[in-house]
Amino acid sequence: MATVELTFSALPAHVRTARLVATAIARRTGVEESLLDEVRLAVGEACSRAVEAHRAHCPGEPIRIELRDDSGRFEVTVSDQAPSDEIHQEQPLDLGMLSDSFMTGFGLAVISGLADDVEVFPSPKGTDIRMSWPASNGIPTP
Amino acid sequence: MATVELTFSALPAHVRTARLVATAIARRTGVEESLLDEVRLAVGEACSRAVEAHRAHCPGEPIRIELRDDSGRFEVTVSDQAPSDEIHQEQPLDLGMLSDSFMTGFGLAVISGLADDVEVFPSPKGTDIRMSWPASNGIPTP
Amino acid sequence: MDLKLDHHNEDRLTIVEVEGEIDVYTAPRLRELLIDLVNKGNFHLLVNMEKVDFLDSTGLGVLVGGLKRVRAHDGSLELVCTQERILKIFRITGLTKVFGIYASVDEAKEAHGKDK
Amino acid sequence: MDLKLDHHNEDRLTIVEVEGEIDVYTAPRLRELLIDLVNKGNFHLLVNMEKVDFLDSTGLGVLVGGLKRVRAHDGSLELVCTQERILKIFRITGLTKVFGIYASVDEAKEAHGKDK
Ligand SMILES: Nc1ncnc2c1ncn2[C@@H]1O[C@H](COP(=O)(O)OP(=O)(O)O)[C@@H](O)[C@H]1O
Ligand SMILES: Nc1ncnc2c1ncn2[C@@H]1O[C@H](COP(=O)(O)OP(=O)(O)O)[C@@H](O)[C@H]1O
Repeated sequence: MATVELTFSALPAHVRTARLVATAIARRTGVEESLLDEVRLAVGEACSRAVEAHRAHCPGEPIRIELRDDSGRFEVTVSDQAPSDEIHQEQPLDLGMLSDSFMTGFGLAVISGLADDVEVFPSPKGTDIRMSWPASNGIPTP
Repeated sequence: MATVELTFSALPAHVRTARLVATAIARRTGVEESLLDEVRLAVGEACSRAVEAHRAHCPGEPIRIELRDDSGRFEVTVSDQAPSDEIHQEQPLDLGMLSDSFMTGFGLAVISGLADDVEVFPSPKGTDIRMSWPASNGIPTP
Repeated sequence: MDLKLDHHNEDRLTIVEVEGEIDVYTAPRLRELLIDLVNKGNFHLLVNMEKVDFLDSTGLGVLVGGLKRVRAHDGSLELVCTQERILKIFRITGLTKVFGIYASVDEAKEAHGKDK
Repeated sequence: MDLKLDHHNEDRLTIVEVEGEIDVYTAPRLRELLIDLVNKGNFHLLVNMEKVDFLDSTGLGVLVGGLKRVRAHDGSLELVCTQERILKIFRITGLTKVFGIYASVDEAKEAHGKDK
Protein backbone atom coordinates (compact mmCIF):
# COMPACT_ATOMS: atom_id res chain seq x y z
CA MET A 1 0.00 0.00 0.00
CA ALA A 2 1.20 3.46 -0.83
CA THR A 3 2.12 5.19 2.37
CA VAL A 4 0.61 8.54 1.47
CA GLU A 5 -1.61 9.34 -1.46
CA LEU A 6 -2.71 12.79 -2.54
CA THR A 7 -5.55 13.35 -4.98
CA PHE A 8 -6.24 16.80 -6.36
CA SER A 9 -8.27 18.53 -9.03
CA ALA A 10 -6.39 19.81 -12.09
CA LEU A 11 -5.48 23.29 -10.86
CA PRO A 12 -1.98 24.85 -10.86
CA ALA A 13 -2.34 25.89 -7.22
CA HIS A 14 -2.47 22.26 -6.16
CA VAL A 15 0.89 21.57 -7.78
CA ARG A 16 2.33 23.63 -4.93
CA THR A 17 0.61 21.49 -2.37
CA ALA A 18 2.05 18.40 -4.04
CA ARG A 19 5.55 19.91 -3.96
CA LEU A 20 5.14 20.76 -0.29
CA VAL A 21 3.99 17.25 0.63
CA ALA A 22 6.69 15.55 -1.44
CA THR A 23 9.44 17.68 0.10
CA ALA A 24 8.17 17.15 3.64
CA ILE A 25 7.91 13.39 3.29
CA ALA A 26 11.24 13.15 1.48
CA ARG A 27 12.90 15.01 4.34
CA ARG A 28 11.33 12.73 6.90
CA THR A 29 12.23 9.65 4.92
CA GLY A 30 15.85 10.65 5.16
CA VAL A 31 16.46 11.86 1.61
CA GLU A 32 19.62 13.98 1.77
CA GLU A 33 19.09 17.72 2.19
CA SER A 34 21.05 18.35 -1.01
CA LEU A 35 18.55 16.27 -2.98
CA LEU A 36 15.39 17.93 -1.62
CA ASP A 37 15.53 20.68 -4.25
CA GLU A 38 15.55 18.01 -6.93
CA VAL A 39 12.64 16.17 -5.36
CA ARG A 40 10.64 19.39 -5.15
CA LEU A 41 11.34 20.33 -8.75
CA ALA A 42 10.90 16.89 -10.31
CA VAL A 43 7.64 16.19 -8.48
CA GLY A 44 6.42 19.68 -9.39
CA GLU A 45 7.21 19.06 -13.05
CA ALA A 46 5.42 15.75 -13.11
CA CYS A 47 2.35 17.30 -11.49
CA SER A 48 2.40 20.37 -13.77
CA ARG A 49 2.53 18.05 -16.74
CA ALA A 50 -0.45 16.10 -15.39
CA VAL A 51 -2.43 19.29 -14.68
CA GLU A 52 -1.83 20.56 -18.22
CA ALA A 53 -2.79 17.20 -19.71
CA HIS A 54 -6.01 17.09 -17.67
CA ARG A 55 -6.93 20.65 -18.52
CA ALA A 56 -6.63 19.73 -22.20
CA HIS A 57 -8.39 16.39 -22.02
CA CYS A 58 -10.37 15.88 -18.82
CA PRO A 59 -10.47 18.93 -16.52
CA GLY A 60 -12.98 17.30 -14.17
CA GLU A 61 -10.83 14.27 -13.33
CA PRO A 62 -8.48 14.28 -10.34
CA ILE A 63 -4.73 13.68 -10.48
CA ARG A 64 -3.12 11.21 -8.10
CA ILE A 65 0.26 11.18 -6.48
CA GLU A 66 1.54 8.29 -4.40
CA LEU A 67 4.47 8.64 -2.04
CA ARG A 68 6.10 5.54 -0.63
CA ASP A 69 8.85 5.35 1.90
CA ASP A 70 8.76 1.68 2.72
CA SER A 71 11.37 0.30 0.32
CA GLY A 72 14.60 1.95 1.43
CA ARG A 73 14.01 4.51 -1.31
CA PHE A 74 11.68 7.46 -1.49
CA GLU A 75 9.40 6.70 -4.41
CA VAL A 76 6.85 9.02 -5.99
CA THR A 77 4.33 8.11 -8.69
CA VAL A 78 2.27 10.77 -10.43
CA SER A 79 -0.68 9.41 -12.39
CA ASP A 80 -2.85 11.30 -14.82
CA GLN A 81 -5.88 10.05 -16.71
CA ALA A 82 -5.31 11.91 -19.95
CA PRO A 83 -4.69 9.81 -23.07
CA SER A 84 -1.01 9.92 -23.87
CA ASP A 85 -0.33 11.62 -27.20
CA GLU A 86 3.02 13.11 -26.49
CA ILE A 87 5.38 13.97 -29.26
CA HIS A 88 8.64 12.83 -27.79
CA GLN A 89 11.20 15.45 -28.51
CA GLU A 90 14.18 13.68 -30.04
CA GLN A 91 15.59 16.41 -32.24
CA PRO A 92 17.74 19.26 -30.87
CA LEU A 93 16.06 22.40 -29.57
CA ASP A 94 14.48 24.56 -32.25
CA LEU A 95 13.14 27.82 -30.91
CA GLY A 96 10.46 28.10 -33.58
CA MET A 97 8.95 24.78 -32.58
CA LEU A 98 8.51 25.70 -28.96
CA SER A 99 5.24 27.08 -27.72
CA ASP A 100 5.38 29.19 -24.60
CA SER A 101 2.64 27.27 -22.91
CA PHE A 102 3.79 24.27 -20.91
CA MET A 103 6.40 22.31 -22.78
CA THR A 104 6.27 18.60 -22.26
CA GLY A 105 9.79 18.30 -23.62
CA PHE A 106 11.28 20.62 -21.02
CA GLY A 107 9.22 19.07 -18.26
CA LEU A 108 10.42 15.57 -18.99
CA ALA A 109 13.97 16.82 -19.56
CA VAL A 110 13.94 18.42 -16.14
CA ILE A 111 12.52 15.32 -14.48
CA SER A 112 15.04 13.01 -16.14
CA GLY A 113 17.86 15.35 -15.22
CA LEU A 114 16.85 15.46 -11.56
CA ALA A 115 15.33 12.21 -10.41
CA ASP A 116 17.76 9.54 -9.39
CA ASP A 117 15.65 7.04 -11.28
CA VAL A 118 12.64 7.72 -13.55
CA GLU A 119 10.22 5.54 -15.44
CA VAL A 120 7.43 6.85 -17.65
CA PHE A 121 4.48 4.59 -18.46
CA PRO A 122 2.30 6.22 -21.10
CA SER A 123 -0.94 4.48 -22.05
CA PRO A 124 -4.20 5.40 -23.74
CA LYS A 125 -5.75 5.63 -20.29
CA GLY A 126 -3.16 8.00 -18.87
CA THR A 127 0.48 8.35 -17.97
CA ASP A 128 2.27 7.25 -14.81
CA ILE A 129 5.59 8.87 -13.99
CA ARG A 130 7.55 7.05 -11.31
CA MET A 131 10.58 8.70 -9.74
CA SER A 132 12.74 7.70 -6.84
CA TRP A 133 15.66 8.83 -4.72
CA PRO A 134 17.85 7.11 -2.15
CA ALA A 135 16.56 7.46 1.42
CA SER A 136 18.30 6.60 4.64
CA ASN A 137 15.27 5.61 6.67
CA GLY A 138 11.71 4.50 6.27
CA ILE A 139 9.16 5.61 8.83
CA PRO A 140 11.32 6.10 11.91
CA THR A 141 9.87 4.84 15.14
CA PRO A 142 9.48 7.67 17.66
CA MET B 1 -15.51 16.93 -5.66
CA ALA B 2 -13.11 17.44 -2.80
CA THR B 3 -10.39 19.77 -3.93
CA VAL B 4 -7.56 17.88 -2.29
CA GLU B 5 -7.70 14.47 -0.71
CA LEU B 6 -4.95 12.85 1.30
CA THR B 7 -4.95 9.16 2.13
CA PHE B 8 -2.43 7.72 4.56
CA SER B 9 -1.70 4.58 6.49
CA ALA B 10 -2.36 4.64 10.25
CA LEU B 11 1.02 5.90 11.46
CA PRO B 12 1.61 8.85 13.80
CA ALA B 13 4.23 10.31 11.44
CA HIS B 14 1.58 10.89 8.79
CA VAL B 15 -0.46 13.03 11.16
CA ARG B 16 2.30 15.59 10.72
CA THR B 17 1.97 15.45 6.97
CA ALA B 18 -1.78 16.00 7.33
CA ARG B 19 -1.18 19.02 9.57
CA LEU B 20 1.29 20.45 7.09
CA VAL B 21 -1.10 20.05 4.16
CA ALA B 22 -4.08 21.44 6.06
CA THR B 23 -2.14 24.50 7.20
CA ALA B 24 -0.73 25.19 3.73
CA ILE B 25 -4.10 24.92 2.02
CA ALA B 26 -5.83 26.94 4.73
CA ARG B 27 -3.29 29.71 4.25
CA ARG B 28 -3.77 29.71 0.51
CA THR B 29 -7.55 29.64 0.88
CA GLY B 30 -7.33 32.86 2.82
CA VAL B 31 -8.00 31.59 6.33
CA GLU B 32 -6.76 34.32 8.67
CA GLU B 33 -3.20 33.91 9.98
CA SER B 34 -4.52 34.01 13.56
CA LEU B 35 -6.67 30.94 12.88
CA LEU B 36 -3.96 28.80 11.28
CA ASP B 37 -2.79 27.50 14.66
CA GLU B 38 -6.31 26.30 15.35
CA VAL B 39 -6.57 24.64 11.95
CA ARG B 40 -3.26 22.87 12.50
CA LEU B 41 -4.21 21.66 15.95
CA ALA B 42 -7.79 20.65 15.21
CA VAL B 43 -6.87 18.75 12.05
CA GLY B 44 -4.00 17.10 13.89
CA GLU B 45 -6.34 16.00 16.69
CA ALA B 46 -8.86 14.56 14.28
CA CYS B 47 -6.13 12.64 12.47
CA SER B 48 -4.49 11.42 15.70
CA ARG B 49 -7.87 10.15 16.82
CA ALA B 50 -8.32 8.32 13.53
CA VAL B 51 -4.82 6.82 13.69
CA GLU B 52 -5.43 5.53 17.22
CA ALA B 53 -8.80 4.10 16.23
CA HIS B 54 -7.31 2.31 13.22
CA ARG B 55 -4.39 0.95 15.21
CA ALA B 56 -6.90 -0.56 17.63
CA HIS B 57 -9.35 -1.88 15.04
CA CYS B 58 -7.93 -1.98 11.52
CA PRO B 59 -4.23 -1.06 11.27
CA GLY B 60 -4.07 -2.02 7.59
CA GLU B 61 -6.76 0.39 6.43
CA PRO B 62 -5.93 3.91 5.27
CA ILE B 63 -7.30 7.13 6.75
CA ARG B 64 -8.72 9.80 4.48
CA ILE B 65 -8.75 13.54 4.78
CA GLU B 66 -10.60 15.79 2.36
CA LEU B 67 -9.88 19.49 2.10
CA ARG B 68 -12.28 21.74 0.23
CA ASP B 69 -11.91 25.39 -0.52
CA ASP B 70 -14.72 25.85 -2.98
CA SER B 71 -17.53 27.00 -0.69
CA GLY B 72 -16.27 30.28 0.74
CA ARG B 73 -15.18 28.31 3.79
CA PHE B 74 -12.19 26.08 4.34
CA GLU B 75 -13.67 22.68 5.11
CA VAL B 76 -11.82 19.59 6.29
CA THR B 77 -13.29 16.12 6.73
CA VAL B 78 -11.29 13.36 8.41
CA SER B 79 -12.72 9.89 7.88
CA ASP B 80 -11.73 6.72 9.65
CA GLN B 81 -13.00 3.21 9.07
CA ALA B 82 -12.95 2.01 12.67
CA PRO B 83 -16.32 1.09 14.23
CA SER B 84 -17.37 3.87 16.54
CA ASP B 85 -17.54 2.71 20.15
CA GLU B 86 -16.63 5.88 21.87
CA ILE B 87 -17.64 6.51 25.41
CA HIS B 88 -18.72 10.11 25.19
CA GLN B 89 -17.32 11.87 28.18
CA GLU B 90 -20.17 13.71 29.81
CA GLN B 91 -19.06 13.69 33.44
CA PRO B 92 -16.48 16.14 34.80
CA LEU B 93 -12.81 15.22 34.63
CA ASP B 94 -11.77 12.42 36.92
CA LEU B 95 -8.05 11.83 36.93
CA GLY B 96 -8.37 8.18 37.82
CA MET B 97 -10.46 7.50 34.78
CA LEU B 98 -7.99 8.91 32.34
CA SER B 99 -5.54 6.63 30.60
CA ASP B 100 -2.35 8.23 29.39
CA SER B 101 -2.67 6.78 25.95
CA PHE B 102 -4.65 8.88 23.52
CA MET B 103 -7.74 10.29 25.12
CA THR B 104 -10.70 10.60 22.85
CA GLY B 105 -12.33 12.98 25.25
CA PHE B 106 -9.47 15.46 25.18
CA GLY B 107 -9.13 15.13 21.44
CA LEU B 108 -12.76 15.96 20.80
CA ALA B 109 -12.69 18.70 23.43
CA VAL B 110 -9.75 20.31 21.68
CA ILE B 111 -11.39 20.04 18.26
CA SER B 112 -14.66 21.50 19.49
CA GLY B 113 -12.82 24.29 21.22
CA LEU B 114 -10.89 25.25 18.12
CA ALA B 115 -12.84 24.64 14.96
CA ASP B 116 -15.23 27.38 13.97
CA ASP B 117 -17.79 24.71 13.19
CA VAL B 118 -17.59 20.94 13.87
CA GLU B 119 -19.79 17.99 13.12
CA VAL B 120 -19.05 14.43 14.15
CA PHE B 121 -20.74 11.56 12.33
CA PRO B 122 -20.03 8.29 14.12
CA SER B 123 -21.27 5.09 12.49
CA PRO B 124 -20.55 1.37 12.76
CA LYS B 125 -18.46 1.74 9.60
CA GLY B 126 -16.32 4.58 10.89
CA THR B 127 -16.40 8.18 12.02
CA ASP B 128 -16.31 11.34 9.92
CA ILE B 129 -15.26 14.56 11.60
CA ARG B 130 -16.07 17.65 9.58
CA MET B 131 -14.58 21.00 10.59
CA SER B 132 -14.63 24.36 8.90
CA TRP B 133 -13.30 27.89 9.19
CA PRO B 134 -14.10 31.13 7.40
CA ALA B 135 -11.92 31.77 4.34
CA SER B 136 -11.60 34.90 2.30
CA ASN B 137 -10.92 33.32 -1.05
CA GLY B 138 -11.32 30.07 -2.92
CA ILE B 139 -8.62 29.08 -5.38
CA PRO B 140 -7.26 32.45 -6.44
CA THR B 141 -6.52 32.88 -10.11
CA PRO B 142 -2.86 33.65 -10.70
CA MET C 1 10.38 20.55 14.18
CA ASP C 2 11.19 17.61 16.36
CA LEU C 3 11.16 17.10 20.11
CA LYS C 4 14.17 17.79 22.31
CA LEU C 5 14.19 16.64 25.92
CA ASP C 6 16.54 17.45 28.75
CA HIS C 7 16.39 17.34 32.54
CA HIS C 8 18.34 18.26 35.65
CA ASN C 9 17.74 18.52 39.38
CA GLU C 10 17.49 21.79 41.32
CA ASP C 11 16.93 21.39 45.05
CA ARG C 12 14.19 18.78 45.37
CA LEU C 13 12.73 19.52 41.93
CA THR C 14 13.48 17.71 38.71
CA ILE C 15 13.21 20.19 35.89
CA VAL C 16 12.28 18.72 32.51
CA GLU C 17 13.09 20.98 29.57
CA VAL C 18 10.94 20.31 26.52
CA GLU C 19 11.55 21.91 23.13
CA GLY C 20 9.68 21.46 19.85
CA GLU C 21 6.49 19.57 19.11
CA ILE C 22 4.74 17.23 21.54
CA ASP C 23 2.33 15.34 19.36
CA VAL C 24 1.11 11.87 18.59
CA TYR C 25 4.47 11.18 16.94
CA THR C 26 6.86 12.41 19.65
CA ALA C 27 4.78 12.10 22.84
CA PRO C 28 5.89 8.49 23.46
CA ARG C 29 9.43 9.77 24.08
CA LEU C 30 8.22 12.23 26.70
CA ARG C 31 6.16 9.47 28.32
CA GLU C 32 9.23 7.24 28.54
CA LEU C 33 11.28 9.99 30.11
CA LEU C 34 8.62 10.74 32.75
CA ILE C 35 8.22 7.05 33.61
CA ASP C 36 11.97 6.68 33.85
CA LEU C 37 12.33 9.68 36.15
CA VAL C 38 9.61 8.38 38.47
CA ASN C 39 11.12 4.89 38.48
CA LYS C 40 14.40 6.45 39.59
CA GLY C 41 12.74 8.15 42.53
CA ASN C 42 12.13 11.67 41.18
CA PHE C 43 8.64 12.52 42.40
CA HIS C 44 8.62 16.31 42.08
CA LEU C 45 8.67 17.18 38.42
CA LEU C 46 8.51 20.61 36.82
CA VAL C 47 8.00 20.53 33.06
CA ASN C 48 9.17 23.68 31.30
CA MET C 49 6.93 24.21 28.27
CA GLU C 50 8.31 27.61 27.24
CA LYS C 51 10.00 26.21 24.13
CA VAL C 52 7.15 23.96 23.06
CA ASP C 53 5.66 25.16 19.79
CA PHE C 54 3.01 22.53 19.38
CA LEU C 55 1.04 20.43 21.87
CA ASP C 56 -1.81 18.10 21.06
CA SER C 57 -4.07 15.91 23.16
CA THR C 58 -1.61 13.01 23.05
CA GLY C 59 0.85 15.33 24.77
CA LEU C 60 -1.80 16.30 27.31
CA GLY C 61 -2.39 12.62 27.91
CA VAL C 62 1.26 12.02 28.65
CA LEU C 63 1.35 14.92 31.12
CA VAL C 64 -1.78 13.66 32.88
CA GLY C 65 -0.25 10.17 32.95
CA GLY C 66 2.88 11.58 34.54
CA LEU C 67 0.79 13.42 37.11
CA LYS C 68 -1.00 10.19 38.06
CA ARG C 69 2.34 8.43 38.51
CA VAL C 70 3.94 11.05 40.77
CA ARG C 71 0.76 11.39 42.81
CA ALA C 72 0.97 7.68 43.62
CA HIS C 73 4.19 8.64 45.43
CA ASP C 74 2.77 11.82 46.96
CA GLY C 75 4.74 13.77 44.40
CA SER C 76 3.87 16.62 42.03
CA LEU C 77 4.03 17.43 38.36
CA GLU C 78 3.79 21.10 37.53
CA LEU C 79 4.29 23.20 34.45
CA VAL C 80 5.98 26.40 33.40
CA CYS C 81 4.07 28.03 30.56
CA THR C 82 3.26 31.57 29.50
CA GLN C 83 2.56 30.94 25.81
CA GLU C 84 -1.03 31.81 25.05
CA ARG C 85 -1.38 29.22 22.25
CA ILE C 86 -0.33 26.43 24.61
CA LEU C 87 -2.26 27.70 27.64
CA LYS C 88 -5.35 27.78 25.48
CA ILE C 89 -5.20 24.01 25.05
CA PHE C 90 -5.07 23.47 28.81
CA ARG C 91 -7.96 25.84 29.22
CA ILE C 92 -10.14 24.22 26.55
CA THR C 93 -9.69 20.82 28.14
CA GLY C 94 -10.20 22.02 31.70
CA LEU C 95 -6.66 21.00 32.64
CA THR C 96 -5.71 24.40 34.06
CA LYS C 97 -7.54 23.14 37.15
CA VAL C 98 -5.51 19.97 37.28
CA PHE C 99 -1.98 21.27 36.81
CA GLY C 100 -0.11 23.91 38.72
CA ILE C 101 1.00 26.31 35.96
CA TYR C 102 3.73 28.88 36.65
CA ALA C 103 5.13 31.79 34.69
CA SER C 104 8.77 30.83 35.30
CA VAL C 105 10.95 28.17 36.83
CA ASP C 106 11.83 30.55 39.65
CA GLU C 107 8.22 31.22 40.45
CA ALA C 108 7.55 27.48 40.59
CA LYS C 109 10.55 26.88 42.83
CA GLU C 110 9.43 29.60 45.18
CA ALA C 111 5.88 28.24 45.44
CA HIS C 112 7.38 24.84 46.07
CA GLY C 113 9.66 26.10 48.75
CA LYS C 114 6.66 27.49 50.64
CA ASP C 115 4.58 24.32 50.24
CA LYS C 116 6.98 22.08 52.05
CA MET D 1 6.49 32.18 -1.41
CA ASP D 2 4.71 34.04 -4.14
CA LEU D 3 5.96 35.89 -7.20
CA LYS D 4 6.90 39.57 -7.13
CA LEU D 5 7.51 41.43 -10.39
CA ASP D 6 8.99 44.85 -11.01
CA HIS D 7 10.64 46.61 -13.95
CA HIS D 8 12.42 49.79 -14.92
CA ASN D 9 14.46 51.12 -17.82
CA GLU D 10 18.22 51.73 -17.74
CA ASP D 11 19.68 53.11 -20.96
CA ARG D 12 18.17 50.98 -23.72
CA LEU D 13 17.57 47.99 -21.47
CA THR D 14 14.36 47.11 -19.64
CA ILE D 15 15.30 45.37 -16.43
CA VAL D 16 12.72 42.96 -15.09
CA GLU D 17 13.17 42.09 -11.42
CA VAL D 18 11.68 38.75 -10.45
CA GLU D 19 11.40 37.54 -6.86
CA GLY D 20 9.94 34.31 -5.51
CA GLU D 21 8.67 31.24 -7.32
CA ILE D 22 8.12 31.04 -11.08
CA ASP D 23 5.99 27.96 -11.49
CA VAL D 24 2.89 26.66 -13.18
CA TYR D 25 0.83 28.79 -10.78
CA THR D 26 2.60 32.14 -11.11
CA ALA D 27 4.23 31.93 -14.58
CA PRO D 28 1.14 33.36 -16.32
CA ARG D 29 1.78 36.68 -14.55
CA LEU D 30 5.35 36.81 -15.83
CA ARG D 31 4.13 35.95 -19.33
CA GLU D 32 1.63 38.82 -19.23
CA LEU D 33 4.30 41.26 -18.10
CA LEU D 34 6.71 40.24 -20.87
CA ILE D 35 3.99 40.47 -23.53
CA ASP D 36 2.96 43.85 -22.20
CA LEU D 37 6.53 45.18 -22.26
CA VAL D 38 7.04 44.02 -25.84
CA ASN D 39 3.70 45.50 -26.93
CA LYS D 40 4.83 48.83 -25.49
CA GLY D 41 8.00 48.76 -27.58
CA ASN D 42 10.54 47.43 -25.07
CA PHE D 43 12.58 44.97 -27.13
CA HIS D 44 15.73 44.64 -25.02
CA LEU D 45 14.82 42.82 -21.84
CA LEU D 46 17.11 41.75 -19.03
CA VAL D 47 15.46 39.45 -16.51
CA ASN D 48 17.13 39.47 -13.11
CA MET D 49 16.72 35.99 -11.60
CA GLU D 50 18.90 36.54 -8.52
CA LYS D 51 15.91 36.51 -6.16
CA VAL D 52 14.09 33.60 -7.77
CA ASP D 53 13.99 30.63 -5.43
CA PHE D 54 12.09 28.24 -7.62
CA LEU D 55 11.82 27.85 -11.38
CA ASP D 56 10.04 25.09 -13.23
CA SER D 57 9.57 24.27 -16.89
CA THR D 58 6.48 26.46 -17.15
CA GLY D 59 8.75 29.34 -16.16
CA LEU D 60 11.30 28.26 -18.75
CA GLY D 61 8.50 28.21 -21.30
CA VAL D 62 7.54 31.78 -20.50
CA LEU D 63 11.15 32.95 -20.84
CA VAL D 64 11.53 31.17 -24.19
CA GLY D 65 8.21 32.66 -25.30
CA GLY D 66 9.49 36.11 -24.36
CA LEU D 67 12.68 35.50 -26.30
CA LYS D 68 10.72 34.55 -29.41
CA ARG D 69 8.67 37.74 -29.13
CA VAL D 70 11.61 40.14 -28.75
CA ARG D 71 13.52 38.38 -31.53
CA ALA D 72 10.62 39.11 -33.89
CA HIS D 73 11.58 42.76 -33.29
CA ASP D 74 15.33 42.18 -33.50
CA GLY D 75 15.43 42.51 -29.74
CA SER D 76 17.01 40.47 -26.97
CA LEU D 77 16.02 38.76 -23.76
CA GLU D 78 18.88 37.99 -21.44
CA LEU D 79 19.20 36.80 -17.87
CA VAL D 80 21.13 37.62 -14.73
CA CYS D 81 21.66 34.48 -12.70
CA THR D 82 24.42 33.11 -10.51
CA GLN D 83 22.37 30.70 -8.39
CA GLU D 84 23.56 27.16 -9.03
CA ARG D 85 20.13 25.59 -8.38
CA ILE D 86 18.54 27.78 -11.06
CA LEU D 87 21.43 27.56 -13.54
CA LYS D 88 21.20 23.79 -13.29
CA ILE D 89 17.71 23.87 -14.76
CA PHE D 90 18.89 25.88 -17.76
CA ARG D 91 21.76 23.47 -18.19
CA ILE D 92 19.62 20.32 -18.00
CA THR D 93 17.30 21.65 -20.68
CA GLY D 94 20.07 22.93 -22.94
CA LEU D 95 18.83 26.51 -22.56
CA THR D 96 22.21 27.89 -21.50
CA LYS D 97 22.94 27.88 -25.23
CA VAL D 98 19.77 29.85 -25.98
CA PHE D 99 19.95 32.63 -23.40
CA GLY D 100 22.69 35.08 -22.67
CA ILE D 101 23.29 34.58 -18.93
CA TYR D 102 25.23 37.17 -16.92
CA ALA D 103 26.57 37.30 -13.39
CA SER D 104 25.22 40.80 -12.69
CA VAL D 105 23.11 43.56 -14.16
CA ASP D 106 26.27 45.63 -14.68
CA GLU D 107 27.99 42.85 -16.56
CA ALA D 108 24.96 42.51 -18.82
CA LYS D 109 24.81 46.25 -19.44
CA GLU D 110 28.47 46.34 -20.32
CA ALA D 111 28.17 43.45 -22.79
CA HIS D 112 25.19 45.21 -24.28
CA GLY D 113 27.01 48.49 -24.63
CA LYS D 114 29.71 46.74 -26.66
CA ASP D 115 27.25 44.89 -28.91
CA LYS D 116 25.57 47.92 -30.29
N1 LIG E 1 0.37 27.86 1.30
C1 LIG E 1 0.92 26.97 0.48
N2 LIG E 1 0.13 26.09 -0.17
C2 LIG E 1 0.65 25.19 -0.99
N3 LIG E 1 1.94 25.08 -1.24
C3 LIG E 1 2.78 25.91 -0.63
C4 LIG E 1 2.33 26.89 0.27
N4 LIG E 1 3.39 27.56 0.74
C5 LIG E 1 4.46 27.03 0.14
N5 LIG E 1 4.10 26.04 -0.69
C6 LIG E 1 4.96 25.25 -1.57
O1 LIG E 1 5.69 24.33 -0.85
C7 LIG E 1 7.03 24.29 -1.30
C8 LIG E 1 7.95 24.43 -0.14
O2 LIG E 1 7.80 25.71 0.37
P1 LIG E 1 8.63 26.19 1.58
O3 LIG E 1 7.99 25.69 2.83
O4 LIG E 1 8.81 27.66 1.42
O5 LIG E 1 10.01 25.42 1.33
P2 LIG E 1 11.08 25.02 2.41
O6 LIG E 1 10.34 24.28 3.50
O7 LIG E 1 12.04 24.16 1.64
O8 LIG E 1 11.66 26.33 2.83
C9 LIG E 1 7.20 25.38 -2.32
O9 LIG E 1 7.35 24.81 -3.59
C10 LIG E 1 5.92 26.17 -2.23
O10 LIG E 1 5.41 26.52 -3.51
N1 LIG F 1 9.18 16.76 7.26
C1 LIG F 1 7.93 16.87 7.68
N2 LIG F 1 7.06 15.88 7.39
C2 LIG F 1 5.79 15.98 7.79
N3 LIG F 1 5.32 17.00 8.49
C3 LIG F 1 6.15 17.99 8.81
C4 LIG F 1 7.49 17.99 8.42
N4 LIG F 1 8.06 19.13 8.86
C5 LIG F 1 7.11 19.79 9.51
N5 LIG F 1 5.96 19.11 9.50
C6 LIG F 1 4.70 19.46 10.16
O1 LIG F 1 4.06 20.50 9.49
C7 LIG F 1 3.52 21.42 10.40
C8 LIG F 1 3.97 22.79 10.01
O2 LIG F 1 5.35 22.85 10.18
P1 LIG F 1 6.11 24.17 9.87
O3 LIG F 1 6.37 24.24 8.41
O4 LIG F 1 7.29 24.22 10.77
O5 LIG F 1 5.03 25.27 10.27
P2 LIG F 1 4.92 26.74 9.75
O6 LIG F 1 4.93 26.68 8.23
O7 LIG F 1 3.61 27.21 10.30
O8 LIG F 1 6.11 27.41 10.34
C9 LIG F 1 4.00 21.03 11.79
O9 LIG F 1 2.91 20.55 12.52
C10 LIG F 1 5.00 19.95 11.55
O10 LIG F 1 4.85 18.86 12.43
